[in-house]
Amino acid sequence: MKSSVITFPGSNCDRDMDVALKKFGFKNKMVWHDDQELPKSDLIVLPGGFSYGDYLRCGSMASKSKIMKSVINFAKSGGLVMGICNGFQILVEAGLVPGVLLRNKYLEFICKNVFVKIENKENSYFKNLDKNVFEFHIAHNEGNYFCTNEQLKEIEDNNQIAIYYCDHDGNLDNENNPNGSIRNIAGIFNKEKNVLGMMPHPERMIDQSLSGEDGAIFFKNLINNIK
Amino acid sequence: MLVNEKIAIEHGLKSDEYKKICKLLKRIPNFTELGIFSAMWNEHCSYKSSRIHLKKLPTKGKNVIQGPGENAGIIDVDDGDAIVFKIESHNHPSFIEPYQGAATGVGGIMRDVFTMGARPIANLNSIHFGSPQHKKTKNLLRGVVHGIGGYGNCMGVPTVGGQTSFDSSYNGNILVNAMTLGLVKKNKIFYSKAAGLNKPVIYVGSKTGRDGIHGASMASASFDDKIEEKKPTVQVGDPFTEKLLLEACLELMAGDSIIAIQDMGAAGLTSSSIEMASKGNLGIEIDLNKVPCRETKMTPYEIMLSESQERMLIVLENGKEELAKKIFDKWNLDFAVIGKTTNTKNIELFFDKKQVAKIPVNTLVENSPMYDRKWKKSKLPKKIKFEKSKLKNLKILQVLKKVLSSPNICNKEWIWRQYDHTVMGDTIQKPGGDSGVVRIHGTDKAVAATVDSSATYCWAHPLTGGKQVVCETWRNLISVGAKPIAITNCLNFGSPEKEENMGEFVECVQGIGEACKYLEYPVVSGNVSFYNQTKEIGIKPTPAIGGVGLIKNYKKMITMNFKEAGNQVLVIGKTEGHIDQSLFARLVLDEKNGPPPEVNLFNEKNNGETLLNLIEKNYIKSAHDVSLGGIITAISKMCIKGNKGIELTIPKFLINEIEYFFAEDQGRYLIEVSKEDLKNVIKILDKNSVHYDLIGKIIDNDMIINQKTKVTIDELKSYNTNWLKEYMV
Amino acid sequence: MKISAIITLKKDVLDPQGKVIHQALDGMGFNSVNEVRQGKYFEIEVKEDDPKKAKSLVDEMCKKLLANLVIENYKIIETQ
Amino acid sequence: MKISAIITLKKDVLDPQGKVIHQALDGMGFNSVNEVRQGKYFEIEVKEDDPKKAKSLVDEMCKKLLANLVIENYKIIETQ
Ligand SMILES: Nc1ncnc2c1ncn2[C@@H]1O[C@H](COP(=O)(O)OP(=O)(O)O)[C@@H](O)[C@H]1O
Ligand SMILES: [Mg+2]
Repeated sequence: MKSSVITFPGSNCDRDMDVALKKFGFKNKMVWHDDQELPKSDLIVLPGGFSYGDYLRCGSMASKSKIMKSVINFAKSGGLVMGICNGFQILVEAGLVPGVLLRNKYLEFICKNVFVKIENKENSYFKNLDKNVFEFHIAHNEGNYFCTNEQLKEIEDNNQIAIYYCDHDGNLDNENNPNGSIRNIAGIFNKEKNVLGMMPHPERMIDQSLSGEDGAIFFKNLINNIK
Repeated sequence: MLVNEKIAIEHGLKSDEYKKICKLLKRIPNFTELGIFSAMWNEHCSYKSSRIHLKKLPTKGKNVIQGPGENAGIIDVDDGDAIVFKIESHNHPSFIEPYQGAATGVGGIMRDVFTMGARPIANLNSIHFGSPQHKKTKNLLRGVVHGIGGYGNCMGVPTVGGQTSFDSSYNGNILVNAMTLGLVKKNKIFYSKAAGLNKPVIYVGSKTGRDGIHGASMASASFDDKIEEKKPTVQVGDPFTEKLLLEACLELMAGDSIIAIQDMGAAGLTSSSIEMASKGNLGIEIDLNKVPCRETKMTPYEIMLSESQERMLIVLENGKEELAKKIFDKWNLDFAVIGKTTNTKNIELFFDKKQVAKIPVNTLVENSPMYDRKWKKSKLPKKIKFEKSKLKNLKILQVLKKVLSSPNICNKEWIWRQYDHTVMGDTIQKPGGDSGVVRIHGTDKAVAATVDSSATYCWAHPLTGGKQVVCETWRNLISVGAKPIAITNCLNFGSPEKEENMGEFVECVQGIGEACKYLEYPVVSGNVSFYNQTKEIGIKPTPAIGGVGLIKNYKKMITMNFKEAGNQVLVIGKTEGHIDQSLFARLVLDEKNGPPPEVNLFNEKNNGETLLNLIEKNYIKSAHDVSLGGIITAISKMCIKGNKGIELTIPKFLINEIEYFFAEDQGRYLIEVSKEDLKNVIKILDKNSVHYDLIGKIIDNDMIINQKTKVTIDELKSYNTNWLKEYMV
Repeated sequence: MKISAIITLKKDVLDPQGKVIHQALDGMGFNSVNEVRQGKYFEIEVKEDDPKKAKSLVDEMCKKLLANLVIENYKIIETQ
Repeated sequence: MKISAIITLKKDVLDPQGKVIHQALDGMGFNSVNEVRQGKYFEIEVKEDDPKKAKSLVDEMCKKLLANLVIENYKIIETQ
């Protein structure tokens, strides 16, 4: 399985993602933001970091870079595109998934483990996962998901909410919403479910010495789904 | 502008120093030259008050690749890998503008590390604030933490540890010390020594603006009522550009184009160019019109003294300019050939086709002033006679509650949760433990790092305090299973022109030196920050020590959380009941006098090495050093982190409970051992003549003291975690 | 000439920064504040002397990059 | 009434954000830009109907909290 990770100026989880993808069997290529063409890929990943310093709005300037035209075409033709953290912000700014990501509610960067719930498994990312609650890691300053009421209705009607912040048992409550996101949203799909944006970093949880191993479960499942 | 003595003095030079400049040049310097001298000869760059004392520190050892004198120190961690590290202060700017001051401090230290070819892999910080009640403290704390996070997070370098303290002596002068570790291959290290004639001198990174002109002089001036006037000298950090600069430099370093490279830190283009020339015993010629400038009409003086961030100076091999330019273009950074190396041993500056400065390099470096300042020796304070009956009447739980929720002991998660501590995917021990630990990517090895200081001990008796801090870092490394290798130090003191402050400095340095020598734990880099004072009030002497150690097999790393009910808990090292200068004495008895706990280097070394041996043999389930707050504070933290309780039975000692639990005797650790291993562990401890007390057994939910006093771990946890959170709301 | 653009969050969009600043002001004793909203301000110097053209240029910049029209409004002002 | 405050970086202070936005605009084909400076904008609604008093209140807020006079300047505008 072939994957590509895009490096934007200021990306800083690009290597981590490369390590994770390779560890679970992807043949990964790094792609420079200024390139025009994507290598042949089964999965495109927009990694975390601070593209363009997160200046202006997170992801705004990266969403205008050259390679994004190809990424948008790839997504429109049904290809799998996953944005993690800053990658999610870029997807939002590029209009590939709905909504926006605002500053965290308490205006603080948050780096910690959280629980998330995955309900919608009719997609290439989560199909065949045999549990619903995962422990994932977040590290962001702008993960406060927001959209208008009409958008929210549309998102819910189309089953586009990919991941929710929750407690240990999968209950959604305010206390376990780290950043103030609407409906505890931690990740979202496009209508067709081939584009996924999420704040948590599964690539930071790929062996038992790190913050946990639930990221490993995600990647193993992902490559099996794509095969 | 014509130069005279008055102008020189306004530049922070002393009358004698000005005369010396005129004598060395055999003429009066022009304004630009005076600016250069003032920058190079100020305390921050010249170390004129500290040099003769720093020379006494042990800097050699079998793992030392590079000691002090370069941008950062380097140690060998086997297999061709080396760790580059250093700590640096950014105290004055952080007091004036906490966010930008702290951010640029972090940026500066990272540049020191990657300028040597190393990719930064971990950041730490040691931050000291005034009393929590002081009106400025909260905003300074928030600003500094946001600034450290803002820069480090954007760079994608995990912040894995640090230290935070509060003391009213920092009310008017906070301390912000930032430390970075980088990883480099031993055969790919870059130095700042220029070599060869007519080699192109290259400027890369951000453009030069009017930022921080005279920032280095500011770092060497104490605050007075006119702080406001100094305000515009604060620099704004641009972590995004630094990230690009890091990647671009590493890309260029992968080839063989670079002869020498030096970041532009304090005193910017001045000190970087002069240092490269001085080390290479060469001259340098610079055309200042070629320097990329952000503002119009910048003068030679301004260009030379600007402290704009995110810039580097490189001496390239001839013919590599195009290749290098391509890389910096790709990363959208400025690139300019601004000069060349010469054989004149002068620094020669040109502007609008005219020579605007010509100074022999040696006058700026070797001939810079060096002072053996007067200093006052400290006496060891007399021991306080504590009233035993008064101690006996104290309720242990009340005391424990007070200690655990005190600003200097409480949990600092509010701080480090705002630092990305997991990026790069190799952090195996997060902040909150004894040391931060990161794996060396792709290997079985890991490096541990900690930063500590104990200003109260140093204030009470600098010599003992100096030794103690070194030992504390040593213990923090050993507690995670790392073999201590070397330290870096950031020496934060008041005015060297005051005998008391200078005495504190001299004796702290002596203490640090003695401990390092005995422990074979050399100093490889460091930084001195004097003039930490407002008006006449200096801070407590605060040497911050950054210790670095190696774990050969990261799977053997130890954490401090208690692991399993039924396991036994031992204290290693002897508890004499020393409560003078303890947190307990200050907080509960309001007693600020007395000597700090004695440091016995033999015990320190023996206890530490024995513990490493036990860890090597897989006998240790968890470990934690005993420091501020004594045994029971340390145990509480192990309980809280492990979510386990403990049944404590204090050994039948002559000293009472309070003294036993809250004393701050040195050289001690708490360890968790399984029942089965206990016998073997004791055998090894005995064989090595290590004193130990068996003090408890791990249970499920409560802490029970001598079968009578009981408290739940949840309660302990709330004491410990609430203070900072509530304070920062 | 210099053109300024002011970008504000739409009315129904949560403004965490404004809210926290409001709280901070309250805490400092400014208790006559009803609401604080934070926005962005840009000063753009363009090589264009015709105010109308200059403004329309900045208008385009706002649409294409500076503002996110899903959540933000913008306003353009001539500065010099 | 509503008062606005515009906070800008002092002239010689580096504006990393403005710099990068300028580059991004360039990359998008807006090549007639000389300079971009980013600032902050606050809209503050105060319980005060006298414009002079309202402004002086916001002025105080700027001095004490909103602006950092070390590196920033501010300007106050009546909005409504
Ligand atoms: N400013 C900081 N930055 C990062 N980590 C910090 C900071 N302050 C405290 N910590 C973390 O909290 C831990 C506990 O601090 P402290 O109570 O001083 O511990 P100890 O006495 O065990 O050394 C530190 O080891 C560190 O990991
Ligand atoms: Mg410790």
